[in-house]
Amino acid sequence: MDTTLAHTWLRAVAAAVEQRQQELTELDAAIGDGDHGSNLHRGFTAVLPAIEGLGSAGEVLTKAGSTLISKVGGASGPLYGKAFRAMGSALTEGGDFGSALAAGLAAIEKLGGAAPGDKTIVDAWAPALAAFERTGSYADAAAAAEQGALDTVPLQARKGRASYLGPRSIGHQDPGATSTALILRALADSAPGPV
Amino acid sequence: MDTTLAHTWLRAVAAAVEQRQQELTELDAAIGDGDHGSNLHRGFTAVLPAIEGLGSAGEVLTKAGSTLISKVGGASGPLYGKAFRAMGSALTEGGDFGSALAAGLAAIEKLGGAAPGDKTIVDAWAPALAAFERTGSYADAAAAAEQGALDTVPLQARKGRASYLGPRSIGHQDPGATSTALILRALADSAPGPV
Amino acid sequence: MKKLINAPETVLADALAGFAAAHPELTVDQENRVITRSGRPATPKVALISGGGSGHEPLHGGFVGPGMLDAACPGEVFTSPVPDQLLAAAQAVHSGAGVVFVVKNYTGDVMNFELAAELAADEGIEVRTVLVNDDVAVEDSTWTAGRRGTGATVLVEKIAGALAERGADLDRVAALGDRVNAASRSFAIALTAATVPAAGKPGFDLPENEIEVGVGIHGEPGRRREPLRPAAELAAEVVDTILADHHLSAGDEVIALLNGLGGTPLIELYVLYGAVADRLAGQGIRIARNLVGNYVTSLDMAGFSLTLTKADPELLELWDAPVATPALRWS
Amino acid sequence: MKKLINAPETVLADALAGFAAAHPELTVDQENRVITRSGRPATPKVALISGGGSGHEPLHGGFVGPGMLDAACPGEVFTSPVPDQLLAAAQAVHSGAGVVFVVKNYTGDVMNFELAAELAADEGIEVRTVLVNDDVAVEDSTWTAGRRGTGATVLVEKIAGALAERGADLDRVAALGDRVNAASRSFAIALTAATVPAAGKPGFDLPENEIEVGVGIHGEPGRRREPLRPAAELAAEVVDTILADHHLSAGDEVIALLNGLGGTPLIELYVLYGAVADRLAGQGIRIARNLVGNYVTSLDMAGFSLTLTKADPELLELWDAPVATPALRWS
Ligand SMILES: Nc1ncnc2c1ncn2[C@@H]1O[C@H](COP(=O)(O)OP(=O)(O)O)[C@@H](O)[C@H]1O
Ligand SMILES: Nc1ncnc2c1ncn2[C@@H]1O[C@H](COP(=O)(O)OP(=O)(O)O)[C@@H](O)[C@H]1O
Ligand SMILES: [Mg+2]
Ligand SMILES: [Mg+2]
Ligand SMILES: [Mg+2]
Ligand SMILES: [Mg+2]
Repeated sequence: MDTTLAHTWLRAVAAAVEQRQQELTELDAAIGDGDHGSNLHRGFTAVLPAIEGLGSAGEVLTKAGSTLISKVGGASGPLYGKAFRAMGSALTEGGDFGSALAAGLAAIEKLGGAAPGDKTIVDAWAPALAAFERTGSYADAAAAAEQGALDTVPLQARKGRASYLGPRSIGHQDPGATSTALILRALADSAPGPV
Repeated sequence: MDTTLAHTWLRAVAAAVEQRQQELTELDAAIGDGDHGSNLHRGFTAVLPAIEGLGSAGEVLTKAGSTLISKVGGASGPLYGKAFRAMGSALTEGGDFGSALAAGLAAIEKLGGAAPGDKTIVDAWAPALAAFERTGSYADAAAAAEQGALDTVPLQARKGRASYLGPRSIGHQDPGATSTALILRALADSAPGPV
Repeated sequence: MKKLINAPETVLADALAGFAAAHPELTVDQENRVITRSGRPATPKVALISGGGSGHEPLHGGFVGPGMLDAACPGEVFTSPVPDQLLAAAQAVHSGAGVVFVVKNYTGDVMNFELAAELAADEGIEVRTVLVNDDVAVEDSTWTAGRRGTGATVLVEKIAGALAERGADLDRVAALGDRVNAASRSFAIALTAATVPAAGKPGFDLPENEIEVGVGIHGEPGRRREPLRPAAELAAEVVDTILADHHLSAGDEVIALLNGLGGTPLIELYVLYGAVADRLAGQGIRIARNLVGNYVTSLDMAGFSLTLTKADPELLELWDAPVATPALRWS
Repeated sequence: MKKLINAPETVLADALAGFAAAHPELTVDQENRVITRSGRPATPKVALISGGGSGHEPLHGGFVGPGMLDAACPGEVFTSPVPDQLLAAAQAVHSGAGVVFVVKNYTGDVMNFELAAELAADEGIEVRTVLVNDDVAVEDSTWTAGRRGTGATVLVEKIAGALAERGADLDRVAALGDRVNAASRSFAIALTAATVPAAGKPGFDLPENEIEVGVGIHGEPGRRREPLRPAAELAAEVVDTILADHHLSAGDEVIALLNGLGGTPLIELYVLYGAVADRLAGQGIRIARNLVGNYVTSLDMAGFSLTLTKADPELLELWDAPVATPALRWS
């Protein structure tokens, strides 16, 4: 991932969040507290000026992560914040985007303690990572994340606010998994062509 | 008015209030505070046991008035309470029903200070008194009270809670005038025939 | 109608039982529906009694206690108490120095307190009445029922209560109550109507996005309806409406009560309060003391009222005096 | 959506400005969104800091002051505060004796406070965390996020705050906070859903005549829906649900907090409280202290929560200790 793509990606995420804010909020209202859309909107709106002029993809993602931690709050703020910081560090340390995605997942799992099947961000991020590791394609990662988000519908939540609902969380798509799919779709849309 | 009629009348009032409680409350909700029906229901429900066994029409009406004062509250409690007490005294002092009705109106006017046209109880009671004085018929009194209540619709309230509405009180029928008509209709229905 | 009640007919009795359980430091006469302080004063003191329809809690029962009321008489929901009740309260708390009735200006309240005052006089209890009529939404003319009593009641009860606590005589306590009332103006805006349990539905229908301006605390509809606007604009309008009627000038100090009507979240009251403070500051008027919260409610009505009382050193000193009631408490 | 706000994005900033205007005795850092007591303690004292999403007022800002919190950090509506904010609060109020974070158990709160604790440690500030998780509506298992923190927060903040005020050290204050939490259980029922300003509509749709049993304070739907029943039955069910999870026996004493969720009239809370007291008395359990009112709200949600904390002489003595905050005040 080069610097330009990092910048383009985050601008695309911000635009997509702006556009789909209401949808994310509605998913969260159904099994959470109805703020996931506005949380991410506040966060990514703050990210854009914060990363302006930064000269490497690693720096861009790290700064984006710190900004999310400072601005979002809630569960998604620290989780996405730590994940972007971990991705940034991985790139800065010379890793490729696959290792960055893996570092992001590790950060999410370490902080949140969720496993696949718990109906969280992990359920979109883990299949995206697996797909990317297989094919090296952003588009495949995005498609896998989208499928992962859809696959959260029948799950009963075991982490996060939706877990309070017990069996009543079944039948709803997880907002966090949905926003992960949105983030990776923004990446696929930003990439000039196959990696 | 004999003792039996006094008892029959108050039972008929209680039954009519029971039946039309919702209507009175709705009239009051429109230009007041939505409690006129429940106020009178509470009051006349308490009147029935209180007057049980009383042996003269004067005593019956006086006791009914005291009970209304003790149980109703709001504007209508003291007004109807004083009016029934005044009617009772007039009968006890040997007056006929016309003088009783007149004493009731005087009590209402003294306590509440309302004049005809202020959109209050007075606007049903005064025409009822006039009609009764003319014809001596309960039915005529009831009809005049009903017409008086209808005639409050175009009036702007100058007394009671409806006065706060200013011009917005126009177009609604006054709850108190309506309950006065109900009370006099109950009397006409209770009387065995022309007085 | 969704309410946490047992039945519309038992709301008052049930609430009084709960109030008695929650406030063992007070005495609740459930039969007569009278809430009093426990124990008579050691030396005779002017007794303050207030009352009014229920549904405005914490008014008035929440203001019974040292430094404020001696007794409160809750009527049925939105219905003034009855004379018997008020007489029972007077008999329970008078200690020879006379009684002040604090009466909100509504036809029903005025008449019932008037009858009670006659009954009390028959029993040899001297009564003065302080009539609260602070609501500038209502035209003040001799041809109408006059202005309603709303938020200023809290200030009258607190300040006159503090003076009574210090042993002032009946005339002085009543005169001070009148003075606080005269120094006070209020105005309210509602977003929704209250639902009286016995009525079972809201007192008026307000379309989504419309507000009732100049509403009464019993759900009496207001001066007019208009579209909802940002809080800061509503706050500014309420301040301006009050100032247009009030003789306040730059340099004056006020006590401000920003009151929730029952269904409004506290966070919204704070949003409003910021705008109220700004608007007053723009006129050079300083808020010397304030209360922000639910003090004179209207069941579940969403909305707010603002009361501004012109302050002076005497009123502020009495406002600051200790008070220990369920709803107001400081020392 | 009808709300007394200026815009969904400015609710928190506007409310904080109003809070600052209403409570000049406190210090409000509007940039960092931190409410603190004014002035540092003369001798080092353990600092209590809490925070959480806004929309639960008076929680937490209303509990800042002598005898309770040293600082509160309001997040966006229903969103936990961010670590920077919490760090700024710790830096503002720590005086060398360490800091206790009072954290309601929600994933977001836990993570943000955890990150803040790391940042504070980097600055040499010692932090202990008291996790509040009292809501028995949620299954308590290691496989889930665990029980939510709700009403017990008020008791933890009051009682641990009183101990900190007396100069107890960090370990003792944190241990007492844990003990109060362990002694507390809560359960809530909602009649309507809250409307988050940014969402613009209620969090869930509840048909007329249905209630949400075991609801969360962020509008998280509850255990189940069922038809509305009389208040006394609901109160009894809530008491029984808590007792089924709580080790209370006849002769025990409790502190009871009957809390309104924001849209419920106080008169209804009193109706409920009477029934709660009856049900507990039937089990031989005595309510030694109580609070009835809006303390941990959920915006405009109609409904209530009950918190029962098993009392003992130490907890009662600290509960009774003086407190002087906007929302709790006695001496
Ligand atoms: N422990 C966790 N691990 C991973 N993701 C989580 C965890 N807890 C919650 N999430 C994700 O966070 C999302 C909710 O984010 P958001 O609504 O912004 O925060 P909050 O729940 O604090 O309101 C959930 O949909 C879920 O995907
Ligand atoms: N001053 C008055 N004189 C005569 N009747 C009055 C007066 N004030 C109010 N009323 C009557 O009382 C009625 C309202 O009674 P009610 O609803 O029971 O009392 P409240 O207004 O206290 O709620 C009004 O419709 C009106 O007819
Ligand atoms: Mg959320
Ligand atoms: Mg009425
Ligand atoms: Mg009434
Ligand atoms: Mg949230």
